[in-house]
Amino acid sequence: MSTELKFWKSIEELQRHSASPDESGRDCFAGQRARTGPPPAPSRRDFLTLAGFSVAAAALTACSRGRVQKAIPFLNKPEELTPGVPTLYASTCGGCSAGCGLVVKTRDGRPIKIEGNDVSPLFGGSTCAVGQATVLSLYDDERLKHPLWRGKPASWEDVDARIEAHLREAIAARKRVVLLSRTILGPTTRRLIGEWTSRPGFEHVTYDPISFTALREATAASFGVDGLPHYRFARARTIVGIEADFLGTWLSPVEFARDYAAGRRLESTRAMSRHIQFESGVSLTGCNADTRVAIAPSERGLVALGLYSRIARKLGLADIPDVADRSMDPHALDAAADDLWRTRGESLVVSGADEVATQVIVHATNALLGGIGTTVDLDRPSLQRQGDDVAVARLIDDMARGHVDVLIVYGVNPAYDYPQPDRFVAAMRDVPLTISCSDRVDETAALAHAVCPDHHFLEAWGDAEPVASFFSLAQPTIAPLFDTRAAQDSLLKWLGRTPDFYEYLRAFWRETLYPLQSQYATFDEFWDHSLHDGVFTLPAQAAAEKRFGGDVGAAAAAIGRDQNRSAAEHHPDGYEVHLYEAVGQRDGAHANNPWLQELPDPVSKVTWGNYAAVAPSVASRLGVSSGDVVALDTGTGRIELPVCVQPGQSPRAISVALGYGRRRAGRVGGGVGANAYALVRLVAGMRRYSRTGVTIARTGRVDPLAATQTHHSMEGRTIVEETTLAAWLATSSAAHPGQAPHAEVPSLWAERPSGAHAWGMAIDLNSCNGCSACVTACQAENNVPVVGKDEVRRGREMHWMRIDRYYTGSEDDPGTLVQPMMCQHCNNAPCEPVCPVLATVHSSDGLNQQVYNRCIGTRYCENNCPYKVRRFNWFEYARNSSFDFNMNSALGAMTLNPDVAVRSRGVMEKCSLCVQRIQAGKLAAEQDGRPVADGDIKTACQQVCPADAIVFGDLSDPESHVSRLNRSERRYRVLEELGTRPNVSYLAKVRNA
Amino acid sequence: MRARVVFIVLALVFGVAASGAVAYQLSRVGVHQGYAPEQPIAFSHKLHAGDFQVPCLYCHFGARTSRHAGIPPLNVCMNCHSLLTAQTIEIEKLKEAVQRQQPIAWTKVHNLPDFVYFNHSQHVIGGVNCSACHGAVETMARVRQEMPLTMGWCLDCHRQRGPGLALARRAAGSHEGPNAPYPGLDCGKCHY
Amino acid sequence: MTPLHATIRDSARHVRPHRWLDGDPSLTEVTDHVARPLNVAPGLGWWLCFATALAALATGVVCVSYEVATGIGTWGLNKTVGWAFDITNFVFWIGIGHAGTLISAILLLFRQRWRTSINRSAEAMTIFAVICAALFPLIHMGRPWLFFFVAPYPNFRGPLWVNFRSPLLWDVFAINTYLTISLVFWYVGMIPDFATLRDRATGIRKALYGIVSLGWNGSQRTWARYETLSTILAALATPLVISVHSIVSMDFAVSILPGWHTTLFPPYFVAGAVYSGFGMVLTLLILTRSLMHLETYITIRHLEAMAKVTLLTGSIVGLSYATEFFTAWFSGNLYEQATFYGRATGPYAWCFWTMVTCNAVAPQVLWLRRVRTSVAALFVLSILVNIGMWLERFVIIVTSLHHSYLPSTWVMYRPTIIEVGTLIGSFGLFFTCFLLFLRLLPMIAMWEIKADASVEAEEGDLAHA
Amino acid sequence: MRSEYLIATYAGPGALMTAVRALRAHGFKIYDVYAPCPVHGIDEAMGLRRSRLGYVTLAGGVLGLVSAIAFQFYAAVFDWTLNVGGKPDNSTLAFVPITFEITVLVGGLATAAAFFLRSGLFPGARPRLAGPRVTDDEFAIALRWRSSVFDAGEARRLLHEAGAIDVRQTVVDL
Repeated sequence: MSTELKFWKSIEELQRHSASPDESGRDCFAGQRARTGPPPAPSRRDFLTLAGFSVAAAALTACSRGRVQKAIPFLNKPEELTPGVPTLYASTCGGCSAGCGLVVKTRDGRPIKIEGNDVSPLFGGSTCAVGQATVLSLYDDERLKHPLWRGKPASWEDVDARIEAHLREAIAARKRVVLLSRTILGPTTRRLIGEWTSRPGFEHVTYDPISFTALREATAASFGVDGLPHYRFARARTIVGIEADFLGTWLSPVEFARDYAAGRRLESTRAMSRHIQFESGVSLTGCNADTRVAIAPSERGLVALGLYSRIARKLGLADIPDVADRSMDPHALDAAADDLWRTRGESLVVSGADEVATQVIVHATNALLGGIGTTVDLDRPSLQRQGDDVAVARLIDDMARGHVDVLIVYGVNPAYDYPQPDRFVAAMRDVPLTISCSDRVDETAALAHAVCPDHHFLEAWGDAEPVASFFSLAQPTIAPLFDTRAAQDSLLKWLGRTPDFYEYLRAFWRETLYPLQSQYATFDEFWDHSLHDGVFTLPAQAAAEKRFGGDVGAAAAAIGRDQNRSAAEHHPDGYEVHLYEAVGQRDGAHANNPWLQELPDPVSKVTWGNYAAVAPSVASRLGVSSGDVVALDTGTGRIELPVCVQPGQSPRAISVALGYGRRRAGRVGGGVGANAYALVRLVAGMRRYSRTGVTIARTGRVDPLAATQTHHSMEGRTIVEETTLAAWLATSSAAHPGQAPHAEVPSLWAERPSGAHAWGMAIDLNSCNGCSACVTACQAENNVPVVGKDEVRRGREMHWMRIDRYYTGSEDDPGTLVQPMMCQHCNNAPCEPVCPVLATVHSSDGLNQQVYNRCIGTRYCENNCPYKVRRFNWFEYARNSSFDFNMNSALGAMTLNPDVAVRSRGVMEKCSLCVQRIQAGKLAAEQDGRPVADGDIKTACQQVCPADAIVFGDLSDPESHVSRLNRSERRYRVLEELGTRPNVSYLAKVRNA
Repeated sequence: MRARVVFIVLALVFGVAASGAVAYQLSRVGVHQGYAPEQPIAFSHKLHAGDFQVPCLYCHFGARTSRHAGIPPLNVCMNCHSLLTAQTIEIEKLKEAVQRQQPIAWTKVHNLPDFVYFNHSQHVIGGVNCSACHGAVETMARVRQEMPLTMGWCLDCHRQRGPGLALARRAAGSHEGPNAPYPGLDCGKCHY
Repeated sequence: MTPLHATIRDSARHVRPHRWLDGDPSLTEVTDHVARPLNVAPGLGWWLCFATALAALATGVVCVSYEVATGIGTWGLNKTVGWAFDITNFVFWIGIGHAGTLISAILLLFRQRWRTSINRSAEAMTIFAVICAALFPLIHMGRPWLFFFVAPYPNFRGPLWVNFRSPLLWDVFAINTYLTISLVFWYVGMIPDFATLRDRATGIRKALYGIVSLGWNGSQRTWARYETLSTILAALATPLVISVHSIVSMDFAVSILPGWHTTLFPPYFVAGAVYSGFGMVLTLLILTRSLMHLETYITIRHLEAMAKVTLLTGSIVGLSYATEFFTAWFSGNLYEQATFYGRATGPYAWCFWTMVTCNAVAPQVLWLRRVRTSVAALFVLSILVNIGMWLERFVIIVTSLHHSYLPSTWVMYRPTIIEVGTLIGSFGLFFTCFLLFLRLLPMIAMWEIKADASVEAEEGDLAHA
Repeated sequence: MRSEYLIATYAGPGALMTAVRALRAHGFKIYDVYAPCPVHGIDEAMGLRRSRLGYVTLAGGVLGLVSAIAFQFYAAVFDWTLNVGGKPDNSTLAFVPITFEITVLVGGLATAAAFFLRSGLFPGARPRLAGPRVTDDEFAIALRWRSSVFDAGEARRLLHEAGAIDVRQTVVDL
């Protein structure tokens, strides 16, 4: 609890250099805050309560006035905020530019957990791992606690004065003032920026670290639509992905994962969509495909073209461009084309290619297949990526030429992630005034004259329109922790307006959106409801049908040229490199988030760093194995990385994850991995995430990968059961050919009487895609410590929930199976009888309980657990300076869930099926005197799952969802032949043959 | 010879007695029964809860809905004291604190270990009187910990009240199953 | 005990050449020889050994302190391998202990006279080994300061008792019983010798020996009871020693882990224990007899007798290995087969094959009398036995754990310097205790030598009559 | 106890044995015999009763057995039943090892304790020696003078015939 005391001191300090009195809001908070002193003998929980107590009170009183305006609690609106009772607020995720709707669980005034917003029509009640982890970024020590001027702490007045002075001169001298921002999802912010750019000389350039420019331009060229197509995977019966990791990272993974799973769920229906993936690296999406074809990045165009021409032939079109696809395997293309054709009208082709031509062809193919308007929605396009590479390139040139007077960098970090960082840095030096709104001194902010730290999105007002006419609101869930200011407020201030973005937001909604709806009579009503729900959707307007107007011939020709060039470049010991977003790190903005650093890659299971994924054949040819450090040389850029031998990897391509190698992310993420942006190629200003002619050389060094799984074969054991759709349809119990659904192994002793409930869980392996959001959700909910790279190497990661991944078949073209694995809560648990002190026993409602304060740490239970799901506290993670992650930082400790004990050194821990949620659910039911209804209680992993693969419930209720799943003929339990009688069961994976 | 035997026997008896005493003392480690710290303001529960019969839940409103009964914020005190004319040094302290916006650092009397999850509302709903755990607070000028608050003590209640409560709840149309161990002896009810 | 018909002899000073003694010491010479180490200053050899042992002990103390202060994480264990060096050392030392009890109890019941010269030191070895062993379950706990949770003492937690189904709890009782009974047995055995020393000592030593000899005066009535007591204790210790290692083996046999879960373990472990124990006794006595110049009492014939036991138990152990593999193959159990295949071919195969060589193959040379009677050969062999038996426990524990049911959890285990230091420390503790024992206590049971001497004398007479 | 004794010392068990037999044959009552080691067969010769320590062991063992079973049964079945891996509350087989250990422990300790009490052996007890070297290499016979008035000459003769090194009549505390 010393941590909390320390934390409290630090907050006091924070208050000291907190804002000036005129900012009534924060002042009110400061005042309220100061009211709470640490209790004399604080136990962690009680302390947090008292801490939150007045913070909560503050939030309450602040509702009437001040910074935190009327924040409408979600679902259950308490007439008073009671300490110890969580409050839920709807908001919008700022983790990436997908803009998922959120519900933020605050406890005693602190956001401690993020959930999806299940009234959101796009994203539902789920998030991705990154979204889960953003709550921890709020409490990041490395965040700036005040503005900086030329690297030195300064007051807002001071900084504003200097900036405004400079801006006045700039305006007077008609100089150029450029705002370089990330994709702006918020319509209100967009309008604000519109105002901004209406000033003479003021410009706005949008920059995405991971560029979608090619897709945008292709969409514009093909359909004249400004935006990205809104892909509707739920409507597709055949999906062909070309290097698009739409389940893991591409564009809007949560939404796509939901829709994808919906199209493949075998609960009510007995049909599922077919998915063929052409890709070079092994992506999460590729793992889930029915057919996965390994291609070289340079062949993406050929694949698109091959599909197009085949479909066109089937349609009997004339002048079909054909490019001799040499290396391509025609059969795979034929099969894919046949499938697409069979389900035309309900087929979808998506491509992550970064060449306009390829995307044009893909659009054309979708058009031929009649997907426009059904699987490809262009009437309400996606606004999730608006970056414009060419503009950025031009801007940098202008900066270098000294044509830019003021550069305001908002939400991006080009000094880190621009392909030629040195050029950008040099150019930035030539700008008289550079301002960064970064929340920390990152690579770019370090060069800026002024740093005006932005709020964390959980502290700020905002809105978003990820897909046209799907709006969502973001509201503060906590008073700003530091002396930061919303970037919008900064912009308003520098525009000479009153820096009150909240009013601006309301105004925009009053003027723009309120008139478009008819449901609510008054604006306040409309506002309150929108804020309460977090989302607001405009009804679809009838729009003219979009027709494909692109030039296929030209595109085909372009692809042909690309082909010839890469063919020319191609030489025997040259490889192609394929750069991709990692599920955990994405573009690298969250590098300082320990949860994400320790999140195992869904495919390779590697944590803490990126690597060069090479095919087994290549590895043996080069004589390298996982962990050997190699140097990748493109002629222009060179990086050194450890090798990861990746079954299924294209033998011609080496895949490297972007988003690592941050230099100035902070103490957690600094220097983890290598920066692969150096290998990104610029072609006429457009960024290309792959290139040919890369040489690979051993360095002789060894840097062992920190992988949480080192053995990849099931060794012929039936651990993950898999079947084909045909077989499953043929025999009702196809998961176990020739035998009836698993019979219960007889037990030596009598059944014990169960209590009122029998909690259990069912996991549908056919829905689960392995995205690992549950791993982070569990970590956030249950105060699971982060242990760091070395400890992971030693096999000591603490995740209560892990996702096992097995390869089947050949190394070169393996099948991949994933299996969420956590405590199976066996009714005849092997761990229980061996504990000498009764520290782990069975509860009357079927839970395998672990009593931390009784445990003396013999680890016998760990040895005797056949699933190896128990985790031992090797060190005092929460109080050991060598584990300097969230738990050890005074601030990071604020994410701790007060309802879950922080485990001390030397005790065993494991999944508790979120017993704290079970207790809360039972209590809630009692409070309103009703039985616990099915679905009342959701475990953290279940709540976050975009695929709804995890179902928790009461097995003693035959009608509960989990009971129904347990009656499925696909149902089995892992290692049930041991007679452990797990309460967690699995539903076999089904694939289209 | 005989003297020796007597001596040895006495020594044994003493040894046993001494070690017994030590064992008992050890067993009381962490048990603060009778703890009655002085408070910054000599607030008398005897006066408020006893003589004036202010219901517990008026000030400790959290107990109904939350884990934590909570210590009333100053404005709750002032609800009455802003109207009352009575003046004492203690009340002065209170009002002064209100003026100076100063927190009053009350000393916590009933402390449970960190690893125990105790939820007030659960017990209030379950029909457990405050006095069952806090003793006759309305008679205490200064609150003292009446009960041992040991795990065994909790369990005694859980064991005894179990069946009775179960019946009461069922009569009141409870939905817990017939063989529900109520209020329950599962470790996982308090330790997680 | 059939009464021996003895004929009159004017003196026992000319006892016939003994079967189990080299030379013909008189009763008082026996006392002299045994008491000498306690009176004269130790030689250089002893000091060297003692210094080494102390250094090792210090290493152990440092390592254990660091581990207890920092966490089990200072060891090489991980999410899959929860036990390795710690429990290996535990089982190893417990095993060592068994030879002592076997010699002092079982051989007593079998009236094996050759035990008399060695049983005292063997019992001492037992006690020190058990102490070393008992250390490890303690320090392997994540929270050793809460070790008392394993004791079913009345408490204010409900009361909350302990789990009588856990083999670890059985261990607690078995080891404590074993240690207690062994101590009693050992001490009772020494009382007459303390008396002897008391009566020839002076000053403070006399006072000390006076206290520990409890006023022993050699009364025949006491002697009679005394012999009954030793017989009873021996009769109790015999099943005890078997139960102890059977229970230790149940730590594994009761689990569900392939490679652990087998009914063969109790006999297999007991045989292994005796085997390793005799290995250690050989090592110690070969050193001691030269270090303390006790060739008279610890003769080559003793060594040979022990060598025979070693050969027997070693062969049983070898048979057990074979049986394990046969069972694995015969069971048709996928997991079982994988485990044993992995043992012989996996990453720890080198441990396995070293173990087989040391434990099953090496002792076979003892069929040759020339080897059995060669001190040097026996010494080398005894060392091999110790190494092999340590590896056996390591192989059983680690290879079974590191590749268990779910391949996704398979990881390697690598010991840290701390674990190695702890192992060295346990040897340091053991040898420190033993070297002190050599100097402070009569390391040979004088009264038993004397009794045998006189009995043999009379038997000799019978033979003549 | 302190009294006057006739003490003869011998160099070996054989002579001692002869003396004891001779004395008993002539109806002398032997107070006690002292030796550095047990002399086999002499207890019969002296007509000592067989030790009854065995009964103590039995009693102790039974006590240990019963209490161990009773306690485990009470704790696991009556006092607080917990669902441990679905095993029955009364997992009798699992209680066996501890029961056995306790049986042996109590049995052994009881026996040892009985032995010490019966033999009057305890720390600080004063050794009552019949001679300086009876714990080294001398064997001694003691006849208590006062207990039975007997023919000293006859006794001395028998003792000497048996080969006594020395026969002396002294007042000592034995």
